Amino acid sequence: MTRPSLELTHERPRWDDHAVTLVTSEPLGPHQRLVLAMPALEARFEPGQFLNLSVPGHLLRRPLAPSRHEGTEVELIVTPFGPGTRDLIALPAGTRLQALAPLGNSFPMPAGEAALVGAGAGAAPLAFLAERLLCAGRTVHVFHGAVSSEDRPLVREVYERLGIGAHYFSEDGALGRRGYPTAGLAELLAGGADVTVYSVGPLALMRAAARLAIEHGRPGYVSLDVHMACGVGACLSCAVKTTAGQKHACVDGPVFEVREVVW
Amino acid sequence: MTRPSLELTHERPRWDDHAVTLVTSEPLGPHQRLVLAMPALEARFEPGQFLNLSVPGHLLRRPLAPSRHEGTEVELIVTPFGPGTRDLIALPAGTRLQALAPLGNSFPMPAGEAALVGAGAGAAPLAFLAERLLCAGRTVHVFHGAVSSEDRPLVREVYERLGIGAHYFSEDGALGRRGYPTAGLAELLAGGADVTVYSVGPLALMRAAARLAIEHGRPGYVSLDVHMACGVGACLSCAVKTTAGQKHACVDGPVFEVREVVW
Amino acid sequence: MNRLEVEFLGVRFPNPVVTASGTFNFGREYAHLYPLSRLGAVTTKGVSPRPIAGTPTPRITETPMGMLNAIGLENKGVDAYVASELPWLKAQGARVIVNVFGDEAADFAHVARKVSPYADLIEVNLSCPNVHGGRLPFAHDPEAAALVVRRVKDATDRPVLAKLSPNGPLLPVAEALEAAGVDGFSLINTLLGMRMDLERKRPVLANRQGGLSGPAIKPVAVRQVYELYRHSDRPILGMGGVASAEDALEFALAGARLVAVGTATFSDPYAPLKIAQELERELQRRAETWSDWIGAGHAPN
Amino acid sequence: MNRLEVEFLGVRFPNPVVTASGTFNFGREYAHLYPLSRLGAVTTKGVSPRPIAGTPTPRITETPMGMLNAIGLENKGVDAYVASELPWLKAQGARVIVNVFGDEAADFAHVARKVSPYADLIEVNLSCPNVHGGRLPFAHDPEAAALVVRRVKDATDRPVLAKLSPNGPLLPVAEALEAAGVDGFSLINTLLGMRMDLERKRPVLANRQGGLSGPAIKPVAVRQVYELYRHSDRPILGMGGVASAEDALEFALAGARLVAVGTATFSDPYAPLKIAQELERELQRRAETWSDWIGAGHAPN
Ligand SMILES: Cc1cc2nc3c(=O)[nH]c(=O)nc-3n(C[C@H](O)[C@H](O)[C@H](O)COP(=O)(O)OP(=O)(O)OC[C@H]3O[C@@H](n4cnc5c(N)ncnc54)[C@H](O)[C@@H]3O)c2cc1C
Ligand SMILES: Cc1cc2nc3c(=O)[nH]c(=O)nc-3n(C[C@H](O)[C@H](O)[C@H](O)COP(=O)(O)OP(=O)(O)OC[C@H]3O[C@@H](n4cnc5c(N)ncnc54)[C@H](O)[C@@H]3O)c2cc1C
Ligand SMILES: Cc1cc2nc3c(=O)[nH]c(=O)nc-3n(C[C@H](O)[C@H](O)[C@H](O)COP(=O)(O)O)c2cc1C
Ligand SMILES: Cc1cc2nc3c(=O)[nH]c(=O)nc-3n(C[C@H](O)[C@H](O)[C@H](O)COP(=O)(O)O)c2cc1C
Ligand code: FES
Ligand code: FES
Repeated sequence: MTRPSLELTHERPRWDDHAVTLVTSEPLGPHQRLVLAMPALEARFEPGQFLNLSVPGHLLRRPLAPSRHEGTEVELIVTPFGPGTRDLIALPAGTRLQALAPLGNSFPMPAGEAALVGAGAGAAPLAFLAERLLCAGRTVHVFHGAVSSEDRPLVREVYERLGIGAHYFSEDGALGRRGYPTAGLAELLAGGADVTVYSVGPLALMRAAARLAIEHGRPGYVSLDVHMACGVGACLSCAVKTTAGQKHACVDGPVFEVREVVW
Repeated sequence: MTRPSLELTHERPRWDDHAVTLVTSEPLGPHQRLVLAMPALEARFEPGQFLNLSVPGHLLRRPLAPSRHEGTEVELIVTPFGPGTRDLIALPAGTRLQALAPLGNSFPMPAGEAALVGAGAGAAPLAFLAERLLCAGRTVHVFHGAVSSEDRPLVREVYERLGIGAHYFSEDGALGRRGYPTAGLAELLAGGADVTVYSVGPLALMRAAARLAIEHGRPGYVSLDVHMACGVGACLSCAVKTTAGQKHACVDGPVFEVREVVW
Repeated sequence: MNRLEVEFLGVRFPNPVVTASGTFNFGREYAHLYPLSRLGAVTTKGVSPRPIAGTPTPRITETPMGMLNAIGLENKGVDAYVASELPWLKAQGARVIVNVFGDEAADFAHVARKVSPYADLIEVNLSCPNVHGGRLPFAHDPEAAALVVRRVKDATDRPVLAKLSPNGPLLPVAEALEAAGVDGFSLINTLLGMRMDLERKRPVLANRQGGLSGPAIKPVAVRQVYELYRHSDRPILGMGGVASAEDALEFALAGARLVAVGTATFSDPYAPLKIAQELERELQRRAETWSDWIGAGHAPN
Repeated sequence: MNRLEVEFLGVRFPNPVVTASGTFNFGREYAHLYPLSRLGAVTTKGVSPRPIAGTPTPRITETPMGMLNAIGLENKGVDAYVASELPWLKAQGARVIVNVFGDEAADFAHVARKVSPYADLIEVNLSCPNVHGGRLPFAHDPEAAALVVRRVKDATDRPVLAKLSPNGPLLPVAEALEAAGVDGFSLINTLLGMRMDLERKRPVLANRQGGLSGPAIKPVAVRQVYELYRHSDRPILGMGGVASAEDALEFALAGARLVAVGTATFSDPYAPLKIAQELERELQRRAETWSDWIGAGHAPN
């Protein structure tokens, strides 16, 4: 029933270091939408996979999960957090960067419907998954949470372009309903639907979504956000305690089944 | 007779940190010609003075002596040497930088004629001086040295645009006469002309030019190339042993009378 | 409400950002850019009993996000500074931390006594070699360092900071200095380092090795401040790579009550002032004060 | 003519550029990019007698031109590596340096004995804490470090390198290890450092402090290699911030016979190979060989 994420490891195309060009960089409220041209990347990103992107002036690359892969263009949604992401979103279009890609495993397809629970830039891999699911004719429920109305440009860009009627939640009620997106998930699960839960966002959100999936006996997947250096399994930075022993988010994840994670 | 460089200290306008824009960057053989727009700089550079220029990604600024100051534009000739100058000459036009300016003292005017003895980017402040001297109606003799023909684009740009018939010397005879530019200086001085000697280039060249000036009882000035951090007298990096005690090249120099330097 | 005001060993500082010794001379070079009284304080270049010419050039070179210096403690000697620079600096309304050193304990005391009328605090540079202790730096020898501090304490009524070296043992020296009556600590001084010149095939610096400073050493500095704060209740002046208000806050969390800006002043002569201004804005945004941050990174959560 | 070939303790290396322990695992992750046999050697992740889970996350964070890590020596234990990774790595045609460690001297010897069939050199990581010596790192205690080396020498016929720590005394430890029969040295390991998280108001790393590596520490590393070369005739594997052929040549001038590339591999997985290729071009241009450079920065000119 619950597909261990490790299985996916063996089907993946091998990563390489790709020269990429930043072709678009535009604000989406507090986030930034970046488009990278990756003409040399033969493989296709799967939703949940990530790349490890160089940032000029920084020693380490930054792991980022695409929100779309169309032709040779890969779209990213970046939330400025520390010095690296701040510098990244300030780069002018035309900048040449390097990206290790494609990295990590991806979200497995659901047996039935899908419930996507996200917040902030967690919407990026979820929107990519939603697009894939819609193409496959699946029913997709989206629950997105924010503090206030700051994510309006983000959700418009990533969800509304897909024609998904997403459900919005915010702490102060300025975007959608007041409250957390897990409230929407709880209602859906209470209805007894055959859904697989997917959650990407702050740890507290993913933990709450995982708890609901487990309570209702539904499969669930989260993408764990662990500090990474190499991104490819060599440095052991990204340890994750799982019920099957210690794993590493960059190669065994970032996607884990919610029952596998030692929360 | 020999004017101690220190005297100049008190006439100088105070330096500040100026926002500058790199408006042109073009190769001149192994060197690079940079033009900076410095609209906020009220003071005029004097020949021999320098600025301390930021280079993105580098902690310390780099001292550079302009070859020209026309309107709001300041011209530099930069020879790539280490990581900082290599990165500097690779910057695209349009880059915004910061420059401490104007810094240091300048070449005093000669009583009679002037003999300029240079090599490499040492031609920059010398050409600036030559321009000033020509305007003042003085006679200027230029002796420029190179290894081979690599400085042809440089001398064309800095000296020939002034209409100066410079004398070129190269170690292999590919540019001008075979030999060192001090050979030309020696001949001029042997003729007994009332010249002041100015030399900027490698230490060995400046020392040889200084020795000739002293031998012939002529005034002489060199611009000493000392590793600098602050550029303004605060860090004491740029110590110079002089007959008048220890001085600091960034504030007491970079121009020193040849008799003042403990060679 | 002044969010930046901080008291340090009985002295009130309008803000916690001071200049680092040796990177600001006696302030005269920068005084036309901004009033020196707007800085937390000016720490002077190191002052010794007699003039010192320093090492041959090159004395500095750049490294990745750092620089090496081997100035060799060049200074004009205490009498010259007492005659002109220190009275001038005090007259600017600046708080003044005078950095003192010598070849032996009596030298430190001699300088401290002479500069006291102009000093709000005395900073004792223990990283210089102990000439009578086999040229080991004082800071690497707890007993020699303690003797220096005792002599200086006897010679001045000003609070005395011991400036520690990151190249030797930290806690044993700090402990010995506490026993000797030191009032506070200042750290870190530079890390020993070297850069090679590939063309001349020898070290770039004439002195071969030099002291590494700048952002490169910040993690080492933050850790040493954190470590010292855990073991000592004396106030700390932290430094090493501070180049922004965020850096200053890192040092505060680790336990620094004041922070010094050194190498960053070479990148931007306005740096000490800008960092204080940025700090003000940042603390305003967070509705907090500088004092709230001092040592707050040690909470057990 | 192979300008890069170098002999080190009886082993021939096609080029002097090896990977640094803990930054390349056992090579499998990078083997599809280039044949591992084209590197000077692969140094493995540290191997201990039993599996170690390591520290909680976050385990790494970036600093100015450096990074901090606190992996906590996670590894699967010697038996797992002898069963699969080491035979695989040897089968790639790579030269192999196995990094070993433990809680006490007998542990080091146990691991060294088991990995010897696959090791061209054994690198003894003395920066880990000596559990029976009060958790002080072995490298800070000359006697404890010497005991480790003696036991390892007895357990293996492979040449033994001692990996030194930059956080404790250098020369006293090196001297004790020479007396214990060490064949060569490898240095530097990481510098202790810390970064603060301004939002959570605590250290970024779960372990609070970590080890600083990358270009930021290069000047410290070059100096330590230079210092050790002056005092020891054993060959040196130098490391700390190597990210280019120029960096490698700096280490050679200081006295390194081999150089390791660590953190730079995270910036660019091709870095160890590219640095070897750049070195070849650079030495060609200068009509020199790598061996000409080893220790050449010590000439008295
Ligand atoms: C698989 C994966 C996918 C991600 N996708 C996205 C995305 O699509 N959009 C987005 O905005 N963010 C994403 N993140 C988070 C993003 O990588 C971090 O915000 C970013 O690395 C922080 O770097 P910084 O320089 O701003 O912060 P700093 O704290 O200065 O970073 C310092 C170091 O810590 C690491 N680090 C710090 N925070 C994180 C973090 N939260 N996760 C991983 N490493 C961290 C950095 O990689 C860097 O090496 C993803 C993380 C992972 C693991
Ligand atoms: C007053 C003055 C005027 C100058 N004018 C020019 C000019 O017009 N054109 C030109 O090409 N060069 C000029 N130079 C030399 C130029 O500053 C150096 O070549 C440059 O600083 C080297 O930096 P780098 O990063 O390439 O080398 P690196 O060795 O990496 O520099 C590292 C550090 O050492 C300092 N440094 C290294 N070499 C020198 C040097 N020769 N002089 C001063 N500091 C040095 C740098 O400033 C930097 O702080 C001048 C130097 C001085 C002192
Ligand atoms: C050029 C230079 C000169 C210095 N001179 C002294 C000095 O005279 N006395 C002293 O105690 N520290 C001296 N230092 C050390 C600094 O005060 C400071 O401890 C160190 O540079 C770390 O701070 P930073 O990284 O902000 O520069 C000097 C540092 C530099 C860069
Ligand atoms: C993530 C990481 C893990 C490391 N693990 C080990 C280890 O297991 N054993 C060891 O001796 N050194 C270890 N080191 C230290 C490196 O081998 C090397 O000594 C140090 O990083 C300096 O080199 P660099 O600046 O090129 O990275 C590790 C370094 C890093 C960055
Ligand atoms: S990031 Fe290096 S092992 Fe996962
Ligand atoms: S460069 Fe700082 S004093 Fe001259």
